[in-house]
Amino acid sequence: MKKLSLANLDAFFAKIADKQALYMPIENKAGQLQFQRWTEGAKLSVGCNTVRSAKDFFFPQTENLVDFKVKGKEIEIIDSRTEKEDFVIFGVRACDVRSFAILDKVFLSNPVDTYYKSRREHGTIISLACTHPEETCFCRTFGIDATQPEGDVASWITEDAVYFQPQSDKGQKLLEKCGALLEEADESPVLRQKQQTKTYLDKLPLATLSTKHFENKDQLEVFNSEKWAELSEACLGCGTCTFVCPTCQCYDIRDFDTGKGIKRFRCWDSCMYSDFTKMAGGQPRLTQLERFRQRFMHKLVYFPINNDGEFGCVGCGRCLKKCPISMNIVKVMKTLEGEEK
Amino acid sequence: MNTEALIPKIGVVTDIRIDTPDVKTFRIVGLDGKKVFEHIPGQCAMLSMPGVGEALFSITSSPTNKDFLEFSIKKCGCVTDWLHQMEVGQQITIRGPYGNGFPVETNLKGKDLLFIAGGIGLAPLRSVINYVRDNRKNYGSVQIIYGSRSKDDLVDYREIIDEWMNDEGIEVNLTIDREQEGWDGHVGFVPNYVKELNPDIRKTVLMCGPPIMIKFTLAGLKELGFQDTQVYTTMELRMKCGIGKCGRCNIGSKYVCKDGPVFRFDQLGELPNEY
Amino acid sequence: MQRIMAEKAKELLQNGTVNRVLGWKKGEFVYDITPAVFNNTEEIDAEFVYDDFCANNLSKYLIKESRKEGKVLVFLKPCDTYSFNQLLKEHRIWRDHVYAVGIPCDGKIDLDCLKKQDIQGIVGIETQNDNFIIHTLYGDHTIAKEDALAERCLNCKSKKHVIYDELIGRDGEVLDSHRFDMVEKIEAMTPDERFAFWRGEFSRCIRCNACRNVCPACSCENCVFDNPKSGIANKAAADSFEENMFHIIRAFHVAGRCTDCGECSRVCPQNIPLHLLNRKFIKDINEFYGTYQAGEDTESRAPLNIYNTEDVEPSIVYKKGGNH
Amino acid sequence: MQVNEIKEFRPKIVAFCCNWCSYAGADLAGTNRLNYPSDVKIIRVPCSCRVNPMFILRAFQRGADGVIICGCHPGDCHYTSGNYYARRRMTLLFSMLDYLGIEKERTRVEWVSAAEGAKFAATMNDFVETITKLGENKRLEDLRCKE
Repeated sequence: MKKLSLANLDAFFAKIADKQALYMPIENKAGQLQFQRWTEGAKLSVGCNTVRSAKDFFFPQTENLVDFKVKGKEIEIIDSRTEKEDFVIFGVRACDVRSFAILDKVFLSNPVDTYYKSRREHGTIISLACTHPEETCFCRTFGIDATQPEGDVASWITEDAVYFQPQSDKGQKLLEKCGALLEEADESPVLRQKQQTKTYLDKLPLATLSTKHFENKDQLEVFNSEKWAELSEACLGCGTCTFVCPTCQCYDIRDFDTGKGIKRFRCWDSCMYSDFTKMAGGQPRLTQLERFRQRFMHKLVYFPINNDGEFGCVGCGRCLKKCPISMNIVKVMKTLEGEEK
Repeated sequence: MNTEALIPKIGVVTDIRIDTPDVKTFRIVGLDGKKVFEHIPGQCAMLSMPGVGEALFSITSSPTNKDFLEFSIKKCGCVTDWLHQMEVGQQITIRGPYGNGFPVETNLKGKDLLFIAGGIGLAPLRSVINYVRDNRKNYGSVQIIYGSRSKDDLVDYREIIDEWMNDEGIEVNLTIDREQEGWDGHVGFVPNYVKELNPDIRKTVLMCGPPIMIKFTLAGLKELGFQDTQVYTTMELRMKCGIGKCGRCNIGSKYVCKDGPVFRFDQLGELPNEY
Repeated sequence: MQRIMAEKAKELLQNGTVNRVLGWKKGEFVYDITPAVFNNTEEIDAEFVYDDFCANNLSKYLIKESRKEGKVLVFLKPCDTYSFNQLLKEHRIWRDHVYAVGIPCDGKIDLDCLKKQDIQGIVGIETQNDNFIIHTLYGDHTIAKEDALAERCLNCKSKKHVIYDELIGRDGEVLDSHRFDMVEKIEAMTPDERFAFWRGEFSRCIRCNACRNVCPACSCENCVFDNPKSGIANKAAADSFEENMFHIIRAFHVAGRCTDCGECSRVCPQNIPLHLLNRKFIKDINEFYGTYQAGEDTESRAPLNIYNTEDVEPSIVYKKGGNH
Repeated sequence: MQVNEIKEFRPKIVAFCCNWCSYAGADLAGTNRLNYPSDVKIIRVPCSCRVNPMFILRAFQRGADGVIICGCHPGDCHYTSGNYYARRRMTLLFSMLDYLGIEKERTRVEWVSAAEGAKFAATMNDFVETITKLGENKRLEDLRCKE
């Protein structure tokens, strides 16, 4: 384990930012945390957690796929991608790091999404252990340890120092570059912090939330539950939950005519939107009930069926905080579970 | 599989055949004049005109055709409207093939086959029918029951009359919804016609058509004694990526673009009825 | 108040005046209240809630609810009654199917106000005179009520219920609010400052459509931004222009109809002060065409649906005071 | 790309002209051989109130540096009242654009009758001059259309 004195934190950031883009949670003018590019003088915020998840780094909200030039009957295809620069994300919490593993299962499964893959390869993740979880946190439900995050390098911020634990070759190399600022350290302060955080995690209101009800579940049984109508009745059909969610990955592909050519881009889409499955010939999900059900069925049932039982949620609590009507995955889980009793 | 799944190739339209008032069949080759890719009967491809949109279509030509791909497309939305107004020589973009296709080399081999199609539903089946015709010894008897609104709406009518009907060991039963001058064949809806014909229940069924036809035909087949495990169909839902990532074409845990579009009815029975 | 309201709801359900009750349902924590329809007295006893967190404007749900069979009881705060009236004026609600009960409101808590004061891990809230005692995982905080209230409540325009079938408590008055102060402050900036200000705000937009979908004035069956034939349909802002355009067009589409209920700013996950756009239109309409409050009545015509031959010319924009 | 010469800035102006008055006014300007810059691209609309705020924004998106709407004089509308509604809408829209920090000089409404060919030419000359001074539209541009 390596130690960096807090006094040297800015020097450490400067060292990294010298060669590659460095992003971290920084408070924006609305008083919210947002991953922003670090520049001299920017201040890391250690609050919990950013409004938008860290998925943007690998799966941005909009991204250009390919350009076309149309001339008469002829079409020219232009792959407009340019080499991406390497970047480092500091301060990713345990839940968000796990979300990358979930996104990997979608985008890196055959056929590989090369846009995503290239970003994954260029990015190095320095995760940060939580010390003051929010009431909305329930990462433990999905087997995530907020005090021991995954990622290329795990870090812990104590009162006077930052501790680093490399967890991959990429992470090892990154720390080596900053070797001069780091010193070997004993891990007891980290252990003490972990102990302290664990006592908070135990006290969280959602500490006992369990996925048991959904394990190896028959999809028709959950799908046909009568509770969906009640759960979805107030849903506004906005995309807030899907857009702040670190694991929601549905996208749309659209064309934009610039007047000089066509840009085909992809952008985040939401299964909560009424036009998500709308076709010229009809619409299989006619009301908000079906759309609402789709989102939670996907996270709690379909995704586990296709991915060895891994759930499509990491318990970051963003949808709990941001839903305009405060309907969320926790309420869905509890209601569906309550039905069985 | 193409490593750049979302970047299409260019296809050139070399022939446009008017099948019915609202269906045209487009023949597409690559820029080099060769077939753009090989496929399995029942698979689909994404066709697009940049700036207009992209949509998934079944490949109607058989893989045994080594020269080109064909798509029979019914005019019903903005992409298909555009495709219908284009002329020979037009370039479009194409990517694929997507989906699982019919199990022509496994489950269907050696079986007696019954094809049931309604309207444009013949498009995905035509690929299988011609594949079977070209590999005739691998399959048992072939019966085709095909219905449409009117005589003019029968897709590939010429091919049916001139080729399929002349093949030995292929029984073709055509029907149209309403009486029409110049039509001396059967009149009536497909589900009823299937019951009338009372096919051998040992046959394996490949069915495609409008949802309402599928619903009643399936019920009819069951009455006759067919099992869910004997009946295959091919599905369609809205798609954007074609590779199981954009997240919209799922029926329960299965993606139509990746795990489908061909499903057996016993598989569909385990999935939510959301299609 | 919660008890009185629950009793009222149960009474009206039992005597058959209404078939359903549209209210608020308690959640997992103290603050995560969900709008809900209650079908019987048991459901009301179990889950009905009315407290400082019941911020949702229920009038928009009436578009859907009033089209169902039977009568629905709805609880409306003063500001919600304006939206209700406006929707009635636009024939979006079937009045016969609604029984509106006006309820008093002392302002609602904005959770972000608490979070901004570094209060996290909230597990409980108590009211004590003019203060809230907030229990958190990491200790208790005492905070003055006005420091916890939402901006729209601090600048409340009216405590008066403009429409109701029945009122619980006493009706209030239209207030002399300072709601245009911030608009004036922005007007007084230089164009460069204004541009920088709004770019800073809009650039955070994630196009989640929460503002649109919660807005009682945005009640189109098919929004122009969802209609592929409109030419401006988009799901995500691919360029800063599209961020600007969405908000300009949305504000314009509700201009003259927006009652300033403030739901848009409440639900914005990125805390973009969207009400400042709507208030600009309201302020301009007041200045150019005479004071108008949308939703105040059901008879008057919306300012963009009428004209006066003596109206000001668009060139007033260049002549107007403020910074250039 | 190498740029050898610095090109003089020529603004792109979109003028929405009502079919009955201003378009005829533009015609008259033409037949009277009155000059106005070719930077002005006229889009004929049935009435000034056909101009949706979206049209104006889209014009800027697609590279316009200034947008001007010309209609019949108030009271002279072919459809009796279209321009009165347009007047309210545009006043509010322009005020909003100004509020967002977009240069207010980039948008304008002028009433030009079918007989006012000279006014049309003068208005366009003046507007083009104003926009030329103002320079390129940066605040309401769509970078994708500029490549």
